[in-house]
Amino acid sequence: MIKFDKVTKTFGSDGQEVHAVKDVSLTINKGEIFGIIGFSGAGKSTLLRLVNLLERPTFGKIIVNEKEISTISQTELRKLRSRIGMIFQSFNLLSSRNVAGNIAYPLKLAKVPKDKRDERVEELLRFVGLEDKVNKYPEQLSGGQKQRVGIARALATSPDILICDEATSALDPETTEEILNLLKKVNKEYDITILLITHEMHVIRSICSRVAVMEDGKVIEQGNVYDIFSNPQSKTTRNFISSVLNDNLSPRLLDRLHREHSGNIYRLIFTGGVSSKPIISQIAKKYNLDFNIMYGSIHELQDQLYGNLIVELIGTDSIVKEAVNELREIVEVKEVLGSESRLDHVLA
Amino acid sequence: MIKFDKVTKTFGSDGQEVHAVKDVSLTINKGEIFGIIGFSGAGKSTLLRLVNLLERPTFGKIIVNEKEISTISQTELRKLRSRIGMIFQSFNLLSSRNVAGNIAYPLKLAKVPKDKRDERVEELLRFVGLEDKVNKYPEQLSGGQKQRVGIARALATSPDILICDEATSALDPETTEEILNLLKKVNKEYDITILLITHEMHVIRSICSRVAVMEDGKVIEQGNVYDIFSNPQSKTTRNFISSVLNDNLSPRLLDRLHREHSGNIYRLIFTGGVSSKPIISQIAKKYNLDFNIMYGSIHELQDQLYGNLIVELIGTDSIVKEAVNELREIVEVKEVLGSESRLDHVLA
Amino acid sequence: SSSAEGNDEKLVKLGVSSADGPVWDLLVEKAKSEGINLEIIELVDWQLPNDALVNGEIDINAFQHLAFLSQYNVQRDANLVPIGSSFVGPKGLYSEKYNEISEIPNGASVAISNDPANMGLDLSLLESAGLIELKDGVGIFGTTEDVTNNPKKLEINAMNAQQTPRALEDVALSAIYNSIAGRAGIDPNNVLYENDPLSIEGLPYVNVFAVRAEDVENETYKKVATLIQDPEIKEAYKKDTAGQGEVVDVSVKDLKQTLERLMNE
Amino acid sequence: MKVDWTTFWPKIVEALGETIIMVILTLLIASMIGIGIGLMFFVTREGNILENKTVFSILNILVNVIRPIPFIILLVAVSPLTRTLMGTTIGTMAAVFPMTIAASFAIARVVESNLVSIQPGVIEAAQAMGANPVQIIFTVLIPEALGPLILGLTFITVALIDFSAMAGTVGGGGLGAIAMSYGYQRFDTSVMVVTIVILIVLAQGAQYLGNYLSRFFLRR
Amino acid sequence: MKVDWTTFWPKIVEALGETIIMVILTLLIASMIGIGIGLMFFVTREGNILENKTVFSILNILVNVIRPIPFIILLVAVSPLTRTLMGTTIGTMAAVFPMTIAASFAIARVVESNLVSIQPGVIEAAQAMGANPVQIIFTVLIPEALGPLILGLTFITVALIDFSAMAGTVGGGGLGAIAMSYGYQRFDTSVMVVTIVILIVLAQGAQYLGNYLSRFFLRR
Ligand SMILES: Nc1ncnc2c1ncn2[C@@H]1O[C@H](COP(=O)(O)OP(=O)(O)OP(=O)(O)O)[C@@H](O)[C@H]1O
Ligand SMILES: Nc1ncnc2c1ncn2[C@@H]1O[C@H](COP(=O)(O)OP(=O)(O)OP(=O)(O)O)[C@@H](O)[C@H]1O
Ligand SMILES: [Mg+2]
Ligand SMILES: [Mg+2]
Repeated sequence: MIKFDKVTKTFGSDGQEVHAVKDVSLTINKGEIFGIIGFSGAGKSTLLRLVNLLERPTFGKIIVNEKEISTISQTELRKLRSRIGMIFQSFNLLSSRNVAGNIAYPLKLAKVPKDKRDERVEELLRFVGLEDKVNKYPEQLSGGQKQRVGIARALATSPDILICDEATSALDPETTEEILNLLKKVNKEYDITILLITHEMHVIRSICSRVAVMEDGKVIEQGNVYDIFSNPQSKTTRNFISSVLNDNLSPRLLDRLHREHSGNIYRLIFTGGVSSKPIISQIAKKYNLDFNIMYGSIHELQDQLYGNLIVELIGTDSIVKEAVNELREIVEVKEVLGSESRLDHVLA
Repeated sequence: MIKFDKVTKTFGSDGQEVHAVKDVSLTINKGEIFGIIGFSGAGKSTLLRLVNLLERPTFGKIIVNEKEISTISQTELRKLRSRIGMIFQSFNLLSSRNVAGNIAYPLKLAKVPKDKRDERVEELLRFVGLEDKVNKYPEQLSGGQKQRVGIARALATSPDILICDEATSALDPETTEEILNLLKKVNKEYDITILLITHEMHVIRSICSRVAVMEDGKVIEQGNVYDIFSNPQSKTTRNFISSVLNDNLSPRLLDRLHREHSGNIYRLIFTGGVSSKPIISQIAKKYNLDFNIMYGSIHELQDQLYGNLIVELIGTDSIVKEAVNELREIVEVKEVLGSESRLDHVLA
Repeated sequence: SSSAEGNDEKLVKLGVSSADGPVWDLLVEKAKSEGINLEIIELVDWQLPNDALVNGEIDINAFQHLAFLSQYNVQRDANLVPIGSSFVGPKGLYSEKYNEISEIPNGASVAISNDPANMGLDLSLLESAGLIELKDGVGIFGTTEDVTNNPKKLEINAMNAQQTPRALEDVALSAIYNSIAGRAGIDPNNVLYENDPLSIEGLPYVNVFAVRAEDVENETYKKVATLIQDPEIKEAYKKDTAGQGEVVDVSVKDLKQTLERLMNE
Repeated sequence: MKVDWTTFWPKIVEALGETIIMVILTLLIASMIGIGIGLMFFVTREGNILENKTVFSILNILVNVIRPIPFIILLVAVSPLTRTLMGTTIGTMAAVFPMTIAASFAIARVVESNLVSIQPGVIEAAQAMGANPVQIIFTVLIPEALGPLILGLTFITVALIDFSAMAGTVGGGGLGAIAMSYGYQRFDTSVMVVTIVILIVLAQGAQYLGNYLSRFFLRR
Repeated sequence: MKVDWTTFWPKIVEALGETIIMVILTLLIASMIGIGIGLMFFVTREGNILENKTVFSILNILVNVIRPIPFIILLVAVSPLTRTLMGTTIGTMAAVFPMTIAASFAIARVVESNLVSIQPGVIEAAQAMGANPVQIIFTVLIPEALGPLILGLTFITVALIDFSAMAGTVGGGGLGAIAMSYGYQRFDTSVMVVTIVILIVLAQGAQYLGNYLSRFFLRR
């Protein structure tokens, strides 16, 4: 468990102060995968670095595994840190050790005997797909390979808590998926608490149970991933989500659609379960309308389906109106007007 | 224009050779935005670094702006390089210069007078949203802020060619979109050729006109983005595309759908234009069937709509069969069986 | 380790100034034929051999003249005594540019040694050559501060003793031991003025074998000190210094008296 | 026969001035030469911007031909050159020339070892922007290594304060020479203590300044 | 009378041995002490893993109290200690002690300036894994800075080859002392040339080894 209690972190001194984290209170439960999203510079990395005291909080308390970490002794802190795996945004590999040496490093610190160490390193190497790079030095690796070494290193000692700062940013989609599956697996099997930062909303979507949105040092929104995705409160959150939900038509395309299609254009927003009813065809038949599905998507989100579609309703205005009214009883419907350049125009 | 002619790059020497780029031939036309995708370690960065001779090719010719670069003089090479903006995967900012100093650096090299330089730096700072960080040094910046400095620096001298190695990997979706819009803008307005590497398929989708897929040092597929997306040839490409197309149901969900829905499940694949016909509702009415749209998405791709939907057809088997046959004349239809865990099962 | 006992088996450590090199090899040979195992310890620096002697790290040293020894004894409150004389040689004022002392122009620069004993000697040479006047009763350790009259406004540069021959080109006049001048390849005809090493004024500049006071009667050490008077060694030294230096035999009594006198100055 | 402090103080003050002049002059000239050679070492290294085995080897040998020579002998060996350049081989200024040679080559090595820790990525970035080698040297190598470079030069400065005593060999002045000839050679402990205390104060001052500047430029 | 080479060669060979012993012995002991102090400098620096203003300042002052003292005076000053430790103040072994002091403090500074260029990120990574300061020193600081550290130690080695001549003046022997006494003091150029050529060869050898090792560990 990780608990931030009114935590503030300020860099620099008078005149030049940067308030990287402002009065953040947040609880990450044991065994959950918690995501943090937010604009570049919002304070995500700083927040993460507070967890293992790489940065000391200016104010506030941070409790990790029942202990207030800023008051514990150096020895206790080191012990705690050895139970926290960390993946750095900038990898921070030891340039003087090769791939195997980097992955073995935390095991060495933990005084794991050589044979066990070698075994574990081999296992991790296989996992991150770097068996053929075992003797290479960091500067001979590609960006993604470095990141994978960083991931393997963080997992080496099977920590209780894993904190990941953009752990998959340098990876291709397929490798990302593999890594995410691994994270899910270690989370499930060993009940590891994972706190991760990402810019990739699909990462949040596929592995996080809860998410916090940071803006300008503050946590502006937090909660269950499904709730946040299906009902974002702040503009920032909406924008982030729209990036992955593909519910955001370009103004040019929208204008073209309006020009080319005489019918009325509506956005149908499906949430939990609703989408698995044949509403569109039923309404079409009932009102003898035609639906033209133009854009949008329906996703899987925490085992539920969720999404929105932009459809053209072809029929006389009055029939369309009646049909829309009936649709409104089942799903959320918004008329799509002129140029809808951003989701926030629709949802605001 | 950038042309690779049978280019090979091998690192290391006997016994320890790494063939990072193998016999690559590729032409990037003047004024186009060309994307490169591929697994981590596929050789993308190496290929990019060959363009401005940061790596010398082991074999083959590289022609940039009509000149075979490996034969030109040092002076010419420097002149050429000053016309090529580069965004590095690891940023490579000068730690001894602050944000303004880093952005001004290429302008200083180009001997732009101080007042013009300051003006341009201010303009770029505003653009990348770092006005308040002007006096900060790289180590005081967040990952995304560093990346933005790198972007601003690469754009500073308004180069003819821009090569970007994961230029938005550390950026949140909104900032990414802004940067992509800027790239599109500079590409249009100044006819700048852009060669970019990305792991984010939506980056390819939203700004590239052509794309090459690399695997194990070789270019295994290349072409128009629309063609590649709608008709990928290799497994790698298909996997990559599926990551962004959301056309890939998790086996668990699929099983659930099959369990909960008695009807027949089909995947409808829409390509160019087809999607803007009300086929679903027309077929529904004609055959008195019900369609239940369960999953999938329709995207915008190079001003065309493209995507696929997984639908349940509810009706008697014979009617469903007839309806599917009629649908097949308009769109591609595939039956979704048991566990469809990967797009490749469908398309293979 | 060292011993004060004069035992034939015993090793005798003799600290010397390395500048006199080859002569010592001969002495070792001679000592061997007398059954004395002599070890030569060459010291480039001039300050440490006396400390080493006081501390028993060496048994005898032979690198300094009485003037130097007296100064050490006084400053360090030590009691090192001479048991025999070794070399002596005249010191001269050399010039490459002038043939007469009188030709030395006003404001000319002069090179002298910077160690106390040699500086005193060099200044007294300048005084006897009539170039400067020193404070009355300055003794043999005069410094540039003691110059009371410098009619030619000579610029006096004090430097390492080994450096004065090398500076000859840059100065009007340089104080150099004739023996060293020979080694340095300086034409002996360039000497404009030289002292008489065996005069009363010269006696302080006779090099000596020195031992700790308690060893003054050690027969072995005494033997070593007399071996230098071997004709072969004398000849070799003459050759080494191009005839400018010689091995002298001054009685121990005279040496002691002179030391006494110097220490009281 | 010990020194008379009433008349000795002015001598010490004068010597302090000489030491400062010698050290600063040597440092200035030697820094220019030494940084130059050190940069040449670095850029001509294998895999570097002006990779050149021949130049690297020649410099490497040249520097190592001079460095192991005992200073007094170097002083004698270069005296014809000293005479040509400085007009004389005696006195404070004459000592500056061989000191400068020795210091230059030491600085060259210090600079070389500090430059190798620059991240190669930033050099590449400058190259990619079309910077020529001279621009890379002045806008990347020197500024990026400035923190450790200043510590390195501070190291040399303190060494020079020690070294300046050698000037006494050729009749030069300075505190070190006084410590040697009035203190050491005359067995006068008081002179030794006083002059050395002043030398130490000088060294501390140089070190504080160096630490401050290096911290300022290190940005860490 | 110039030296007789037929009898002089054995002397040179013996001196070469003495030089090598002096340099290697000094280097070994001084490296241990110097790297230790240099590491202490670094880790107690502001913002570093064992930040400690008091320790840093004390070390800083200590090192700078010793370094500016002219070597001969240092040699005299520590001679009582030398006598206690080595049993004598003359001879090769006695020279090693003051040389070690001087070299240790020089190495400490060189080490310090090489350590400051380590990327702070890797130190952080080790901290985040729960490494204690000793582990950080031996598994991060030393290996990460090894390339420049070796260059720094090579620099000191060559300086020691030069330095051993000075130590030789107290009866320590070695090639430098021969160059000084038979060459310099006796105006015998042939001796100077021969001994110095050997010193240069030694220095070149040390440098080649250092360059090779540093390149090996630099992985760049
Ligand atoms: N200096 C080098 N020495 C040896 N091998 C190298 C070197 N640089 C790169 N490689 C190897 O070449 C291959 C291609 O590397 P490259 O950096 O081009 O990959 P990439 O496609 O950019 O990967 P990523 O997406 O992870 O950044 C990798 O296997 C890498 O390990
Ligand atoms: N050492 C520092 N000194 C001063 N300011 C700093 C320092 N480290 C971070 N900051 C500032 O604190 C803010 C938060 O930085 P942080 O690294 O936490 O952002 P982030 O949310 O991780 O951003 P990104 O997504 O770009 O990595 C930024 O404005 C950054 O400039
Ligand atoms: Mg961050
Ligand atoms: Mg790459």
